[in-house]
Amino acid sequence: MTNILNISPILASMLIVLLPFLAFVIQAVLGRKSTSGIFSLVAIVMSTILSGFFVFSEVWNSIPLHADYTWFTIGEKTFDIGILLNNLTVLMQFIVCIIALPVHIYSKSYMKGDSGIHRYWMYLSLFCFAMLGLTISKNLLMMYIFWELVGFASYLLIGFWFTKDSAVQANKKAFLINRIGDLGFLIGISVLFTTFGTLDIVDILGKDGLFYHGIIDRNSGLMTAAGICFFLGAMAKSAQFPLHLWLPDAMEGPTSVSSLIHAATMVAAGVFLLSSIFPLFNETVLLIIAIIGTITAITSSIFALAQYDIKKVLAFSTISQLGYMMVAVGIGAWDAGMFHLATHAFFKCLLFLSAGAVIHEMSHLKANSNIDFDPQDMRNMGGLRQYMPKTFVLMSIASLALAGFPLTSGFLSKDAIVISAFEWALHQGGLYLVIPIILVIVSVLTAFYIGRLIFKTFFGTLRVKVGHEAYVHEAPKTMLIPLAFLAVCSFFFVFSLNPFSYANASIMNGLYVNYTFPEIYSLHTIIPITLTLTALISWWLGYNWYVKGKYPLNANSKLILLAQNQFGMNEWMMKTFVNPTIQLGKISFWFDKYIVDGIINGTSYILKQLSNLITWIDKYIVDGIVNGIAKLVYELGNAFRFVQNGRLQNYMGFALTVVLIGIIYLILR
Amino acid sequence: MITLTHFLVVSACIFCIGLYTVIAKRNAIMILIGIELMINAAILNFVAFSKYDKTNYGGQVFALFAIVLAAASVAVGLAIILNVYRHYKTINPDNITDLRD
Amino acid sequence: MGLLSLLIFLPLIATALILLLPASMRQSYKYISLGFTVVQFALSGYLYTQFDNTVIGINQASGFQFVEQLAWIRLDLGSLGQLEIDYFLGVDGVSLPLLVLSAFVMLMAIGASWNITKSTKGYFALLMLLNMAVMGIFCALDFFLFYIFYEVMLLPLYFLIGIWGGANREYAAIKFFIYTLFGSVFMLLIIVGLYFSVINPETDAHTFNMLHMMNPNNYVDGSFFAYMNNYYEVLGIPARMLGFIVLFFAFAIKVPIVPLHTWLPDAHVEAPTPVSIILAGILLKIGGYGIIRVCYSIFPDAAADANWWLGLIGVISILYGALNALAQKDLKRLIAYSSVSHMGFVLLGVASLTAEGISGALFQMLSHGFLSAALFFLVGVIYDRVHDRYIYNFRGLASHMPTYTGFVAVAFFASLGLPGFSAFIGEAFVIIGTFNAESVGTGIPRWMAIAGSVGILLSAAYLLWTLQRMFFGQTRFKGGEEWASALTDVNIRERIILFPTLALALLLGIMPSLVFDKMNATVLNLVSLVSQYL
Amino acid sequence: MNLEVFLFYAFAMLAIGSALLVVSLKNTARALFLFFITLFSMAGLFLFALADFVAITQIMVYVGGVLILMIFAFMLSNKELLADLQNISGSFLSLPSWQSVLLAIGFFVVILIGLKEWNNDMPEWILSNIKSGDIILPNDNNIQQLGIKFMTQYVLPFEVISIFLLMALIGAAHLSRKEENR
Repeated sequence: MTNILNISPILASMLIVLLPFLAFVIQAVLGRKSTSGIFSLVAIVMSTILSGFFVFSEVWNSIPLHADYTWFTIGEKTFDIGILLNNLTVLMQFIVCIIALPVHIYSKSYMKGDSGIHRYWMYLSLFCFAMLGLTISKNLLMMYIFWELVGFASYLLIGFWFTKDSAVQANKKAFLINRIGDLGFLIGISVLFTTFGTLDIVDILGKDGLFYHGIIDRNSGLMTAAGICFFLGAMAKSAQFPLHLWLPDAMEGPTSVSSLIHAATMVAAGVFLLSSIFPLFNETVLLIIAIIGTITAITSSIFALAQYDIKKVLAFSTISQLGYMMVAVGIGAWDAGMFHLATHAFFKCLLFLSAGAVIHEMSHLKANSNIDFDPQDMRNMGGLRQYMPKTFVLMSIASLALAGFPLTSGFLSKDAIVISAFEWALHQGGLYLVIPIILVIVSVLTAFYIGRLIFKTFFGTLRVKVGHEAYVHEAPKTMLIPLAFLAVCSFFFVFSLNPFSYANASIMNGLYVNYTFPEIYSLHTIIPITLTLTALISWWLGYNWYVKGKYPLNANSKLILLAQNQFGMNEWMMKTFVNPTIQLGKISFWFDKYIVDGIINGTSYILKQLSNLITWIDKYIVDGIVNGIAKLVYELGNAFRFVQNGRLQNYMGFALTVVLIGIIYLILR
Repeated sequence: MITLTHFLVVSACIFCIGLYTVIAKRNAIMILIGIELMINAAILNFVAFSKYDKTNYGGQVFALFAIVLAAASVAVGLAIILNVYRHYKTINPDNITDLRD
Repeated sequence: MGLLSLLIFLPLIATALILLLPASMRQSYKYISLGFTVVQFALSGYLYTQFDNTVIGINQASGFQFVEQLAWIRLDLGSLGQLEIDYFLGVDGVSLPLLVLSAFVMLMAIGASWNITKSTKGYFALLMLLNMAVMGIFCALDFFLFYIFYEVMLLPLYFLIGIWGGANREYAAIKFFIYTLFGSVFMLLIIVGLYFSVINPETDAHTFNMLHMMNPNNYVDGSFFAYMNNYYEVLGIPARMLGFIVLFFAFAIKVPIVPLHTWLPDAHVEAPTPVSIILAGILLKIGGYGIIRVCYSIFPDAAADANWWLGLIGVISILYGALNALAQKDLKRLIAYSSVSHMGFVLLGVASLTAEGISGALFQMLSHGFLSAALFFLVGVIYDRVHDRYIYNFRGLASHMPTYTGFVAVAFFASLGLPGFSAFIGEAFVIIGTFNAESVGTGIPRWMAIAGSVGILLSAAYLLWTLQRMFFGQTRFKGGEEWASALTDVNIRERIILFPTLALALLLGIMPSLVFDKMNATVLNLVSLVSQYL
Repeated sequence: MNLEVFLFYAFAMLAIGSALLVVSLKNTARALFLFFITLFSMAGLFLFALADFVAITQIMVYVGGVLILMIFAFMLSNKELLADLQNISGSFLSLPSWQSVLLAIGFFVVILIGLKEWNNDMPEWILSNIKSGDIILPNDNNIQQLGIKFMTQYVLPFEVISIFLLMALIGAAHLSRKEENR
């Protein structure tokens, strides 16, 4: 096909990025006139086709390609727009396309009838543009630009229903927390720029790059700082503890958006970034990454246990899985991380979309009854299996994949991470073992909470009593087909022909990484079996608790409330960072108004008073002397006025008197 | 022997009386009389000095001139007084104070 | 008559024309102003296309383009020698973009003045006078000429704020005037000092030519500002450092820096919308331009010594301005404080003395010129309609005025540094350049870059918070139905003004080379000029 | 003391005494008649100065012209004048008469002092004329001499004076003319 159309992968990848942008522009220009989303759909379909046939198939497992176009020059440094196509980037791009496509189709019916749908399509295309651009950026500056644009698109989509206060709070929070990460990214870029004088990934990290010439000491403080800064960026975007707070709130956006952006693609960008620049990281940074990843995984799985909102469970689950990926990067097995990213993208997207279908129906139910209830609250659901059997099946497949059940894709990728973690920990020895053990616990918890979700939603009977069960029915075809597609992709055969070993997975081979630790074969059997067994036990427990109603715990116990509340981290965040900042702002304004400006106004007041004083002196003393003399002369003149009385004789008398005096003077002289 | 000094002393007396009249009298005609007195005093001086100037007779000539002028001045002065009287209905110079400030 | 003279004095013709026309033709004033400004903008565009990117500017007469040099004042001062003042104009990579920016912002300001009804004759005449002065400042290469334009600029602004301003306008106008005059009066002293220190090598006469002032060889040995044998001190500060500090403060008041910024919020809040646009779009740039053209070029040795402090002031301005903006409840005041914050980046970038930092700073000036002008215009839109701009009096404007909200959102995101818009390029390269400074050894530590980047975060915080408070949520106005009917969406005229502005911000964000290509050679020359003293 | 000296003193006393009476009388009519006496005695004094023609002219012009004129004027200003003359009262702002007296006496003293000084230092021409005997003697024909002088040496002043006199008379007539349009 390439020969027929003669499109080079570089050009194709550019088209892939630009098509959604074009759709965005057209949609933005048309505005409300176009609500069908046809431009976005066409764009993403074409992008997917291009990505599959002209880029992925061309570049995967063959020579990496890259191209540079001069962008601008500052001083003597030239910045390029570069496209880098290697296994990692084309894989990522393909994943984004292949996830975005079903989400688009799904949205078509899911968002039907929304008054702002034209905006929805616009934002969605913008997001696709940014995300696809991010994947193939060769230049870190360019990557940063797309990185922020992704955040911006996410901001727009979270706040899509902008009349809802919680939504606009959430999108502000998301953007600001992401901004913290962005600053890390920017500082990281600055470090690299000051060290290498360029931001080109190939020039820095490529086979002939500066990095391998050994000029730069990877363990230097500056490089550690750079690593931590980049990781900070990734932390924010990939919702790592403690910057994960925005993600649960981001569920305020439409569910289709959550599935695409906040489950499959954007949040994975952090992992992708770390994988792209992996050689930069030294031992210290990697250890930090691993530790943060572990903490994230365990805390958010605990939080997930106690959530009632169906989307929040999935959100915490996403965070927890992202923690897994981070651990994979941290232990040096970033190929496993990327593998998990790929598999996770599919089944998590599927989970969200299914949940979306459920919420969709519950909202219908709410709209058709007069009872006010939260359509996302699992406490109102139950027994939906009867009404939505297909959805139930599809969601179950996704849940199994999430829990890492054999034959699913999740089994392969999760095992890859856990096993590698054990191998790494055993190689390092000592306390490092805590990390893989925690990962196992997380795995069990994962199985439990996803089981809880399924049991609470689909088993039993509908808890909200409306008497209009008839309104709950299967999702429409346009929603089910994408779901089905994603469900197929959640099985092992998409990634590896061997259902029990990740070693043969094409992604793992494609992204081949030299591990720093030896392989331990026994683990490859022990771990999967352990994980599967524990998952089964947890499901049995969950079934007993939630379906059979033998719930042994107090739902209002402090611990559960605390977990539901994320250990009060949001409040703590508000108390420690947000409020003090606002307070600081107020204080500084007070300072500005009363001290800085006060000094100015005070000075002017003093000057005014001084000038008043001088005016007084001028008026009453300086001018007073002048006026006094004038007054004296006046009074004197007034006193002599009687001389001028018009009487001739008087004049004459005076004249003669003066003459007489004069003569006397002359005589006496 | 009547010396020049005698004449001069008499003339001084007449002059001072005229001066007093001019200043002190509240009647325009009396003022005119005062002026005449002073002129007469002057004429007396002219005449007295004339005695010592036989060649020119300057003193007597000018005495004559002065008499004539005095007559003219009286004529004009009286005309003025009459006019003033017509205008102000008084010839008391105290009441004619248009030059006052 | 050269192109630059034409550019400068075109508005003066407009002023004369407006003043000559009888009041019965008052409708024509705005069209006259608009026409002349359009011609001016076209002319500046022509200059832009004719500009040769390779010439290096700054301290060499041959590095300037469109040069016009005429002997202006020649006066024999006896024992003091010959007084030599030239009419000397020219542009280089620093001034050219600012020239284009000024013409553009003027165009915007005239567009924003369309509905002015209060004594239009004086208004447009003053506006055109201001236009002339601003153009002159960016072109003048003779210090005396520069100073004249600098002072001429104050007068129309004083009246524009003082007559056409808001409730507290006299206070603001006087505050603005005194502040600026305070700076420039001391500047005059330094100008005179420089005059007596510098001689024109060709004629051996003292000169006001700035380019001669930039050459150390032209200084008389032992004179007040001499490089060699200079033992002058004032209060223990060496004379050259003193000159630098005084000039710096003169321009820094304009920038403005903390703590000399308090005229800015008052002036902005009280000024009518077009004047706010000019203030933010052009006036603040004159400060930055002056620091580069005058402080750094004439006193490079002092600049090299003082740049740590400048960087510090820049960082303080960034953070302080941002924190203040966070506490504002008046939308216009918020934007005024955000200007303080954004202009802090300019100072930081210039202080970094790296090519990236200075280019970033210049770019930030341009970008802030467009964006703050657009922001003030946007504030003007709602103020025109309901005469209120208190943030908490509005809520949910997005549903009520969707297009307006769209413009506001774009302008907000552009000015908080969203990639793709010009502000991002400016801020990012200031941060990168500042970070790089320690490696180059210009004496700016890295923590300043990091502290500066916190300003980017804060700017996102206050702008997004405002967006949330004013535009999102359920629609609710303080003025109720009356406001709801008054608050119509942006009209055609406003769109015509806003769209090109934001499009330009976008264009520059995507193709920064449009500007960087013009200024690269100049910036490199500036860096080499200063860095030899490091 | 011979008769000449006695007569001189008598005429001097008469002139001074009558003049004093003129100024001290409140009745203007009486004063005017007393003024006759003064003028006569002045004419007598002129005789002692060997100016007989001047004395005659004095009597003719003054007594025959001026005084008659004054009496006419006095009578023309109507009789209210007489009442007006009665209430002579030194008003506050006017110069009280004692001041005038003081002034007059002051002048008199000054003149006397001047005379005394002058006596010690007579002008040169008087002394030389006395020495050369070029002085008028009682037996000289003064009138003839004056006539010759007027027509020769003093002809110009004489003519000027006549014209002046004419002007003064015309002026006086014009001034005292009754104006109808007032």
